[in-house]
Amino acid sequence: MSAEPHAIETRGLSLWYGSFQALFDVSTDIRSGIITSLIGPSGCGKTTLLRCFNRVNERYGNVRTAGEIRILGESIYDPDVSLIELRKAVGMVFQRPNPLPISVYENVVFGLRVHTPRTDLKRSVLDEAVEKALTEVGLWKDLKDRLKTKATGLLLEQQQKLCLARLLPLKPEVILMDEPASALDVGGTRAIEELMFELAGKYTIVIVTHNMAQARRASDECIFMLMGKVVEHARTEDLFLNPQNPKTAEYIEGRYA
Amino acid sequence: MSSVPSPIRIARAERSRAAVLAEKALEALIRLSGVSAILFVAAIFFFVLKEAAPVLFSEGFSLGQFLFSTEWYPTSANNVRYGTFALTVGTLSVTALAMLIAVPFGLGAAIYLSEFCKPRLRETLKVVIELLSAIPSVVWGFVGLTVMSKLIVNATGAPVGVNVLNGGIILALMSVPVIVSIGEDALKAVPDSFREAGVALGATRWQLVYRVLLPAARNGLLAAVLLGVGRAVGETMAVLMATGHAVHIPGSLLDSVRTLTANIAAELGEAPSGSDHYRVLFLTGTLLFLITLVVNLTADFVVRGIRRK
Amino acid sequence: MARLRSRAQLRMSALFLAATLAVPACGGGGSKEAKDAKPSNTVLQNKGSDTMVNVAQVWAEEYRKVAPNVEVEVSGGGSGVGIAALLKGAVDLANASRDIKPSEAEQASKNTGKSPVGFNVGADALAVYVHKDNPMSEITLVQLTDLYAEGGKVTRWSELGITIPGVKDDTIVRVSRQSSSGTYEFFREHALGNRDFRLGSRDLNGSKEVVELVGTTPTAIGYSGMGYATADVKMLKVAPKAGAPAVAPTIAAVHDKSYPLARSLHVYTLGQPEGAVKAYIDWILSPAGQKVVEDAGYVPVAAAGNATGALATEAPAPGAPPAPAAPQPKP
Amino acid sequence: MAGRFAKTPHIARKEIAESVARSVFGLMSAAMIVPLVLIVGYLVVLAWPALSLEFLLDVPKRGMTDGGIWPAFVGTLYLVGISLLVSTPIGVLAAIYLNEYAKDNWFNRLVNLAVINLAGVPSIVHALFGLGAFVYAARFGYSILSASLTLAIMTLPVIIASTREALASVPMAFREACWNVGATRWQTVRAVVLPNSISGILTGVILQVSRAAGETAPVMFTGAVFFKAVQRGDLFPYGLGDQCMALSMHLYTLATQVPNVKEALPYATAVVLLGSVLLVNATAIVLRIWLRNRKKW
Amino acid sequence: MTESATHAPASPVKEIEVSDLRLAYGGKEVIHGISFNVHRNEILAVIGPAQSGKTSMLRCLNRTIDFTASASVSGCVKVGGQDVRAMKDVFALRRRIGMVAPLPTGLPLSIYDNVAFAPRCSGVTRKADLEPVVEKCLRQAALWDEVKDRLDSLGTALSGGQQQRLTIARALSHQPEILCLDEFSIAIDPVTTMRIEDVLKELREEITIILVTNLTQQARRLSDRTMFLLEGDIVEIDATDVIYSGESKSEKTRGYVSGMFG
Repeated sequence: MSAEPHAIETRGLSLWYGSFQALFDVSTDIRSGIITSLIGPSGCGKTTLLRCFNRVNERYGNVRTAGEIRILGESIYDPDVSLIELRKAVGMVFQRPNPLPISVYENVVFGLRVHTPRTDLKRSVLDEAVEKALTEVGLWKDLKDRLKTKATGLLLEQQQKLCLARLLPLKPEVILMDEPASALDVGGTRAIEELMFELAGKYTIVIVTHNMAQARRASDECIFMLMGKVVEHARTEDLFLNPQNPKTAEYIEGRYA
Repeated sequence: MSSVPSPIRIARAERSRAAVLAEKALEALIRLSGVSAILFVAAIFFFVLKEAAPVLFSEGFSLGQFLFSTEWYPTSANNVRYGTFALTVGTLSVTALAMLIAVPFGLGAAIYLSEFCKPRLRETLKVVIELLSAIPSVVWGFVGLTVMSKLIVNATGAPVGVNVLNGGIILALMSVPVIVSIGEDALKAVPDSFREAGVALGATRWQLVYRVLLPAARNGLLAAVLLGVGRAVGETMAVLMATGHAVHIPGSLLDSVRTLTANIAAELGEAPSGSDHYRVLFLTGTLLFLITLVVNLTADFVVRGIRRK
Repeated sequence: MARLRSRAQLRMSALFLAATLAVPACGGGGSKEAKDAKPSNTVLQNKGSDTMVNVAQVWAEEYRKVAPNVEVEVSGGGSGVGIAALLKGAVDLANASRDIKPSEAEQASKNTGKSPVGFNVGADALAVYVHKDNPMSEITLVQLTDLYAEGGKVTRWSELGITIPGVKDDTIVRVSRQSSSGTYEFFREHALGNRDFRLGSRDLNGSKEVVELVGTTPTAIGYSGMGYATADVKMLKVAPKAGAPAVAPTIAAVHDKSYPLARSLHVYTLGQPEGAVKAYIDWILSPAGQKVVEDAGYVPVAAAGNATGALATEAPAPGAPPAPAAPQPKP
Repeated sequence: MAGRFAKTPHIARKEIAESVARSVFGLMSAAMIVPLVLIVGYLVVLAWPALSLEFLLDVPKRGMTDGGIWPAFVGTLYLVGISLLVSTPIGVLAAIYLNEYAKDNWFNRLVNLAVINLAGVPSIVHALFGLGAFVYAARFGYSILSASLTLAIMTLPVIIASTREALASVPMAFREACWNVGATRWQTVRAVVLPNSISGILTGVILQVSRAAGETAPVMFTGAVFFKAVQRGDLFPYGLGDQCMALSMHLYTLATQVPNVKEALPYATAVVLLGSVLLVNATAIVLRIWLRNRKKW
Repeated sequence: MTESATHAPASPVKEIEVSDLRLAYGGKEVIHGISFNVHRNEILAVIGPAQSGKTSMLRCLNRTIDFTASASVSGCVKVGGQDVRAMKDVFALRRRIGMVAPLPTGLPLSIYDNVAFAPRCSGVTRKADLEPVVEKCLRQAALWDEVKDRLDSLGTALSGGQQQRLTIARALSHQPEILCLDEFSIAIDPVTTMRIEDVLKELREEITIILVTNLTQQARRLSDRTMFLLEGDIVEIDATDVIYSGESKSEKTRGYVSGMFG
């Protein structure tokens, strides 16, 4: 765990897709070691903001940003930042479970293979990493005999857990989750939420959700966004019970989705 | 039905009988056109086989000789022999060489287009590939006959520039666009979520390609290669003009060969209809039809393999 | 307000489709009208020998100037194909660089009740070509057989005592024609004594291709009509057998039949020609038509006939007047 | 100072591997531009002395050793036009069937396979088919009609494929919206699907033109002739039952049969053929881009 | 539906009767035999977390489920007393049920044509007949004032909120007896949502409305009765007041409504 009080800090962050501005002057601090949820109606920029933290949104050509993001005290837009190293430290779980079309085992060690020279990858190291990661997400018991099966054939819930498990061998500081439960049923949602509780403390977790109930249940702090701006950032209880901004109040009353 | 009086309700009109009937007729026409492809394929097979069939039962013709003899003397004055083995080998050698060149280039270009290239450049390259695939085969043949054969003679010192090498290069150029465009489709069909997952784990593009995309798109890429083979096997005018047209099992790349397709094209015009020679050419056509049928079915099967997953 | 976007769109697309479709449709329809406008247009179908196709083409081209309302469609394919098409009544005139076979004539009368009638329209010498740098100047039919025929043993120029300057590998590149052309059959019959060709020769599709390949390949040998000669090749003198004098393929040598690979060129019709067909043949046999033959590098029948009279009798043409006296065609 | 996210030597090596891969694949792609440019350039340079409007409009002269290509050019127009007339309606309707009507069952999978196979049948087999079916069995003889029909069947898959692609690009939501208000399949197709895929259909038609114009083998044995005497610039020299000259076959003829032809003539013929085909293709590409940019959703 | 079926407050007219409806996609059952009725002129809200089968259920009502090849349906759905699966003219059925999808879908036609599309499909072609319908429907959907001067412009060019109202106008254009809205507010702004909610309140006077929503508060604001659907089963169906009173029968319902899961 890092010593910094804030795992992520943004200062005056604006972002454009082509000529469309998706984020307006976002300045916010996300505390280390807790779960922070980003909520807001669709199109409010919460996913965009999340994708800035590991710069994965730059895959789409026409993205332009201004302002600053510091993760663990380092500005991630510095020219000497290697995206590969950044993404090693900032892992991401996506809306739809996206295990790679290779075996369960290879999925878990994919990150290791990518980040470590081949000579350092002894079989025993890999085996150990797989067991540790799968145990941590509670899949080891179910999957230890099926490590060679293709990961895309698992149940959705298992797939999503696997997507989380494959981040762990890289020892990330921050885990970003983009509506991780939206493709799952009620049971799967609950399982993922429980997993988040267990991982919180070891990792800084930022989760995007459109499900207010989930935000309320599963996060320590909430950031409410609207039209690309941060409207309110507060402890979850405070935000839901005592919203400072009338727009927040309207939203949590369910006036709009 | 409209028992509840309502302010917005107006009388419901019925569509006129004529309109309904016209629609029915049109739909029948659509269905007919839809199945026409089956009819055409069946008709092609039927007519080609129909012209070929009598020779199968004629005296002095043996299927074994047809398939496995290298002696092609369709008009001999005293001993007519119809052996297409050398022609088959000719087709295979030219196709194999073409694939040897076209597959790495085609797949490499497909990977570049789908994974490495900026959208603008991709559009441009796709236009180039489309134009390349639009060049008529007779123009390719002409290029083989004039340009390529001179180049080959100058470069290798071979006595004759129209040979396996020439045909192979021309065919490679002709089948590369097929391989690129279908290969690119196959790579594009790999869900973006896989790429996203890889990128988010810090993989470089190249790692992404060989660790994730190639395994995931394996079947589609195989289909691309197969369709490239189909194109090469079936090509006629280009090989007719570029391979030198010798009934001969090639010993080197610089030997001239004759392919099944070129043989038909060269001799069909001069084989009086109804003669055995004419029918044997149709039989060769049937053989070609079956070969490409198998190649295409395999390609389709391979592609559908991935879709099912 | 009720301007209907969907309708407008459909209409636009329909218009475009109609336009695309209408162009060729007009073409098809228009051609009929155009035909109607010049009602006397006659189409003659002429098919056959590849050797003669170029001559036949110039005939068609020139005859158009004489008789603008006669269109001649010329296609090649080979003597056999031309005759086969004639026997089915599919063409009006068949060109052949060989005589019609008795079996073919029989089939014609069986099919149509008419027997084919042949006209001798010229003569050709089948020349043996080598590269211009090849020191060889004459060849015997025996050597040709050793070279070309099945079982023949000669594969290198050195075996014939020839050294080609600047060539390391003197393997002979045999150039031939595809197996159903009249030229191929004539060569087989007259040069190889009806033995089959040895496989592995480059069997090219056109007489010109043969000469061009020989012209670019120092070690090549090939055969083709004498009309196809270019500056890059030379024609060998041919001796009927070893020791006999070799004769060059010249007009005179064709006339006196001293060149062993001379052949006459025929046009066949089904039954005695009438009307436009007759006029066309008359014109072919006239000096204007025969000049075409001469310009194409072949031997005109008039000269041949004058010289010996032999070639003209080869295919008796009852309806055809002797060439010099041919009546002028009526335009 | 090296930041927390600075490159490690391992990453640096990976990045080198990546740029090597990028360059190799890039070169492979570039390798495709080279032959296109070289071939077109080479042909144009050699053809240059003969290229003129007169070359296009004039008839072949002096045993085809001189003059122009008009009868062949106009013959190709005939063949392409008539084949288009046949294959467009069938192809478009077939695509509508496959994309809008066909349920996913064994029969329609068979239809799909048939389309794929039709596209894969070698052109020489199409030629055999045309000869057996149209010339002999249907008794159309060697004629423009036989050749065009052969071309039509041969190019049918081109139209079907691109029309299908165009139809499939119309979002499903539009169809569902129509079905939800009780429109029949055809009403849906007519009102929403067809108008919005017309660009793709046109592209397919244009591609069919270019494919048909370049084909040689199928017309060589069904309706194209070595030579036919035609007036210079005559737009309607042929009837349906006549044979005609075709540009592709004319090129083949000039390259292999005609002696002592002016050097530039076959090259110029190749350039006209290639030029028309590429021009038609380029039109399709431009049209596609233009229409895509003004798409309405 | 018979002429005698008049409004009887005591026993509401059953506009839709669903009994033992099962639906499977390629062998995987997603709706496990549900039965419920929809009363005439009520707003029935259907709530439940994602993947509960809400949308699939709607598609069974107007048989657009037929377009999904892998779907197999059993059980009985009656609309106006008629079994929908026995109906020959499925198009007429769809004209009786207006359907509004989650994402606004203006057809790529003019605004006018969007609304006139359905009447035209059923054979109304005269301008004099169409124009009043178009105007009426656009007014009902609270869109008329915004677009009356540009009926020629493209429906797809409108903003998301306007397109959603256009979709509602289109759904009303064939004078349906039933209107189904499937998470209509998912992609539109709060102001439009409120306007559409007002529209629905007015429409309730004339037609029956089924409102599928994942916003429990929206269901509470609008509906007469609420049905809670969870993983293909009906947990509870009751008057909205009861469901939200915190005294509903099922613990699951209470949990869901108060945001404990889903």
